[in-house]
Amino acid sequence: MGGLSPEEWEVLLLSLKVSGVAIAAVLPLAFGLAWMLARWRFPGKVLLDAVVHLPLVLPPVVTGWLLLLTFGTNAPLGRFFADTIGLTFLFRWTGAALAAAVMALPLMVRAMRLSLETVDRRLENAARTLGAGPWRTFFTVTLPLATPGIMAGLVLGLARSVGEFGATITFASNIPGETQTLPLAIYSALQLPGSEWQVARLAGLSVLLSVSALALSEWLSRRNSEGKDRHVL
Amino acid sequence: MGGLSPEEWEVLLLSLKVSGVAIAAVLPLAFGLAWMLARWRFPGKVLLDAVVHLPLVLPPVVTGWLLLLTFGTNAPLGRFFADTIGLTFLFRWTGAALAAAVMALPLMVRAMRLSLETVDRRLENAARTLGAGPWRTFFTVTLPLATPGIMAGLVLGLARSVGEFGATITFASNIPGETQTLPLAIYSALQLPGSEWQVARLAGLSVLLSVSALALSEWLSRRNSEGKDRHVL
Amino acid sequence: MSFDIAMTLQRGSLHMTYEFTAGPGLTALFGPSGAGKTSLLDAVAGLARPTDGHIAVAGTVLFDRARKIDLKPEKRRCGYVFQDHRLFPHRSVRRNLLYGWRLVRPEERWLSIDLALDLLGIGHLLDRMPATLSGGEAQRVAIGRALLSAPRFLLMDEPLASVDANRREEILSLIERIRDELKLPILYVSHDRAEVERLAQQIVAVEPVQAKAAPRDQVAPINSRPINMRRISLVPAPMSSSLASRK
Amino acid sequence: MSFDIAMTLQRGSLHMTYEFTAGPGLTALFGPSGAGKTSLLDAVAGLARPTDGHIAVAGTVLFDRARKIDLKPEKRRCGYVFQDHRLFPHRSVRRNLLYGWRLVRPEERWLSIDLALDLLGIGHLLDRMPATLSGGEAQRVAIGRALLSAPRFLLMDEPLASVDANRREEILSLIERIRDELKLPILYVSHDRAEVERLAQQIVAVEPVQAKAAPRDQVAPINSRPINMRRISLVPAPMSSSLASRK
Amino acid sequence: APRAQPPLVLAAASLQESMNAAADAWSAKGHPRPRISFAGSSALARQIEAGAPADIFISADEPWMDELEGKKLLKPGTRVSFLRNTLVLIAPRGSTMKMAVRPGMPLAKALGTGRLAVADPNGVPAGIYAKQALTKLGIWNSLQGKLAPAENVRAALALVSRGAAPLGIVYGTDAQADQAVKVVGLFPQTSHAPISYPIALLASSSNPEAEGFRRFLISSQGKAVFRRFGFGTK
Ligand SMILES: Nc1ncnc2c1ncn2[C@@H]1O[C@H](COP(=O)(O)OP(=O)(O)OP(=O)(O)O)[C@@H](O)[C@H]1O
Ligand SMILES: Nc1ncnc2c1ncn2[C@@H]1O[C@H](COP(=O)(O)OP(=O)(O)OP(=O)(O)O)[C@@H](O)[C@H]1O
Ligand SMILES: [Mg+2]
Ligand SMILES: [Mg+2]
Repeated sequence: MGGLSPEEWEVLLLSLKVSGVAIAAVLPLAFGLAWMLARWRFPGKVLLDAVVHLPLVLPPVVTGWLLLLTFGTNAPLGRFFADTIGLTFLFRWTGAALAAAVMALPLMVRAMRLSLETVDRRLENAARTLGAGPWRTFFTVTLPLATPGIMAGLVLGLARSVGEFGATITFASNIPGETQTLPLAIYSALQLPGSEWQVARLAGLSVLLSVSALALSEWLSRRNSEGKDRHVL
Repeated sequence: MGGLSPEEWEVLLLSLKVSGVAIAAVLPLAFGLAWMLARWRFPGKVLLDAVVHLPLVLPPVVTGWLLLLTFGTNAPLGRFFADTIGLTFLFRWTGAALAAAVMALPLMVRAMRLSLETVDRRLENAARTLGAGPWRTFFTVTLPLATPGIMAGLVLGLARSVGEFGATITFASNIPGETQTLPLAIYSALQLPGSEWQVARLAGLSVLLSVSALALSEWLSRRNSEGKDRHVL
Repeated sequence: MSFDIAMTLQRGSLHMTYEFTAGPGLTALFGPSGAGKTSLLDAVAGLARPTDGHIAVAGTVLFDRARKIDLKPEKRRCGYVFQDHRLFPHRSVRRNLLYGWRLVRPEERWLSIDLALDLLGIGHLLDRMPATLSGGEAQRVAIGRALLSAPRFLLMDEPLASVDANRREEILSLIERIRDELKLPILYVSHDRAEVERLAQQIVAVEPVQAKAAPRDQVAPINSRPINMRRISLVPAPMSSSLASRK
Repeated sequence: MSFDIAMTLQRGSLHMTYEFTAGPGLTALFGPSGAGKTSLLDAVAGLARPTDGHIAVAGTVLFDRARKIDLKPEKRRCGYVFQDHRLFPHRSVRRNLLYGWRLVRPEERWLSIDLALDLLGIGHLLDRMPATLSGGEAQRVAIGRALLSAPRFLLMDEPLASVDANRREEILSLIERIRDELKLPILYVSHDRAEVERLAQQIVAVEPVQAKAAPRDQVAPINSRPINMRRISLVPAPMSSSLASRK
Repeated sequence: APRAQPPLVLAAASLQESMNAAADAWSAKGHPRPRISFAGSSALARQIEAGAPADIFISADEPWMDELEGKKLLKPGTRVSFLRNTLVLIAPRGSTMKMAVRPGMPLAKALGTGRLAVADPNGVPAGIYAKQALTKLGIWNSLQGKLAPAENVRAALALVSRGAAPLGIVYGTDAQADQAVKVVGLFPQTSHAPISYPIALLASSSNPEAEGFRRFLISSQGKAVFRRFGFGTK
């Protein structure tokens, strides 16, 4: 297979950056939504649930279009972000990250919600009687017990964002070095006859990326959280 | 909005058929894989896990292309299915269903696995001591306890299959009445300038379809399974 | 012999050896916490596999390493009342109780549902889900579920731990009737000496393996009060038995 | 007054009314299964919200509907030994024990870790995960976890249910020392009359609400053996107390 | 007699309106209306390679047709390049942009901070032509970092018509189809390889209607339909 060409390196690193930033940025939102859907009761819950699922249901190109209409240069949210924190999305890697994040969101929310729903509330109650406030209870009991779901959500979200194509090319365009992630590079290559070898190389990179993420997540979830209090007892 | 045109009806019903068949067909496979990943220990487990995730990681176009290479008329598996049970995929709605199934698989497996991992083995043991064999235990204890994950897997898989575009158009093509599902119809409409209204209608249909599925799943998971033994006690 | 057990079990890094035979009637397992009582019951029920040895109950070999016998739990026909209840959380009390009951042939059943509900005082709980039961209620449902599966022998792990005095009396006499009228072999774990004194034909003292010790055969079997050794049959008493009479 | 409780609780369709005051020392709750003992402890701990009434412990009002007082569980400083243990399954025994211990100021602690481990006999279990503990081991760890959080009063729901006789003796005398030396108010649920006789300054009989009855105020409070009513303080005994001496 | 089965036509997505009109015209003559699958030329070509049971392929460029011909997947003698197109520079309708298409034109400057919408120049035919033209005009290098490559030419068109890009390069037929854009300039035919659409019958085709439809498309009657949509014909 040989080493990677500079262009391939560029694409790989960009993909890493885009997916990494996308997942990191959307994680709190996804968890918040999962929490609301798992723990709260409010009118319109099914509606929120449906909205969260939208990016999964709509063809990615439509999602890309909707992003263009919401986060474009002249669009309300696009203008808002540009004016307040100077963040623009159109044709920038941030846009690719935004698209990846939106597409990963429903997967992350579902997995996390599933785990949160199985956390035993009685254990949270026990923590409260031991003097832990709601936040401490959350971080020491709820969160660790929901770890499998959070991990699954991360893995699903990361995999989805690494593979994201339709919304990205529609919203962020296919700009080498800026928004050309692995799937977009693969798409370009696929357009030309006789490009099978190049496609295979790039696809191999995608797979490698995800297998690493997968292995990492398995390792993380196996690593036990012990040894922290050993100096006391 | 008015009633649906005959073409829209055709697209909607085809989408329903394709997604329905895809999910129904892939469900046992997904569950089997989830079971293996949740319950068994074997060498190469991470590998299997990675393979299951592939359709998520690879851009859909590549998945579609790989499907062409595996299930095409001249490809080994394609030939096998054609010869043994007369099932062909290329350019047929079965191909669209296959693409949708493949894309939905990783989501279904993950959600189901997550639930299976939290099923309390001690309850299964209790069922065994009460005289239930492994299969009965599975259907009366394991499966009901894993229902939330199975439901989540179904919803995710269905939503994904309703929205599936890239692999379908690459593998099954965009044939009205045969493989033109909602996303492909949306794609075709998007190619026409000034078709916003049509795109919006079709996208609305997608959303409607999924919200119905979502509401149905919520309803199903709430419906309690009581009343079955009431005549005895 | 009701119970003929000689085996080694592994739990974590612990190796526990058991060796005792017990005559008919109720055999109480008595011993400190962590000695391995629950582990023993698990092995007899088929939920834990011994690394060596054999287990026979009333002449039926359930496990024998040398002869490669290892009956599946569902074939052993034990009625196991777990220390931690283990009610099926997704089934109502009714459907918990009927779980094992439905799996035996009607002619093998030896306890009528009415009688069980009555003696255990759980008739008013039938439509409740286990999560809403109090501790003692859950325990009584667990006892009922095990008995209604028409077992051929009983494994009871502190079945009366959180049952109140009045109800305890009723359940104790139910157990006595099962022991005497049906002549089912019973392994009974309890920390309550009075209870043990009252019920047990023999007491087996289970002594703990020294914590942190290297694997060592240590459980000294003590069969106190060995009583009449006549063979008893596992065949249940006919349904005309008073226990089933209220069916 | 150690406990001053008058309230109504709802569980499912059941409305349970409680009303009693108890002087210093240990107050035993005695009553049949399902009478509402655990529900009462939950309300005192702040885990169940009464629909009406008030709860005061040692002069501190924890709940008062009329005055809109409802202290959060973590502010109530109770040491609750649950009927179902509720150990944190993702934390080792060590980290279960230290959970509450870390959350109190050192000068408020009144039980040294060494002594707890010793009296409860759980020193060898520190590195184990709760899932691998036997029933009695888990129960003792749960007791240790509650005591080490330096509570100002104790809620104990059948804490000795599956503890063996020897260990029971040690734990009983530990509870007596907490009661007498630290003068902590204690609500203690048990079905064991001997235990109650030995420990309790007063016994409250909790009577069950008639099942299926319409909501009705029914729990007849019986404060038997009311003893000296002098006010006691919740301020813990100084660390020089013998319980902490081995720190 | 049983009604004849309609042929299955695989056509480049950019032919959607015109091919549908042509199919309508054909069916108006009493033939069953052909079924048409619109997708990117590359996707369709790969489907043909995998043995897809279709009858006619119309590609948006020659290389994919060459590829299929090389693999003997076309019926010999049926390949005809029958349509032509032009390449134009477009801007949103309301734009005041004026620019003559000539060598060294200040396109980069005109874009300002905006980007030039094109189809992906690394693979999509319209993008490849655009790259050839811009290179020929000597301004390709100056546009590095100023392109917005889209999935296909219609997506590039949409970027301009929605105002996401101030300028774009699309086919003349695309510009004509979209009321929301206007043509700023026309790229000379000499600045890029000829834009032609080849049609061919597939080797595996057994539908008797197929050849008739192909002949109709390349007949003067068929070409007239395409001219209505702005295509050149040969
Ligand atoms: N969600 C619920 N729906 C209906 N009844 C409930 C619900 N939760 C609790 N109960 C009932 O409330 C009553 C009080 O329960 P509680 O756990 O307080 O009893 P207890 O006195 O602790 O009994 P035990 O000694 O068995 O532990 C019980 O009869 C119980 O069945
Ligand atoms: N996975 C494990 N790793 C290490 N030790 C274990 C494991 N599982 C069980 N043990 C130990 O095996 C011993 C026997 O446990 P068992 O549950 O049989 O005790 P028991 O006699 O039933 O005690 P109790 O009366 O407290 O219920 C205990 O000391 C327990 O800690
Ligand atoms: Mg035990
Ligand atoms: Mg209770």
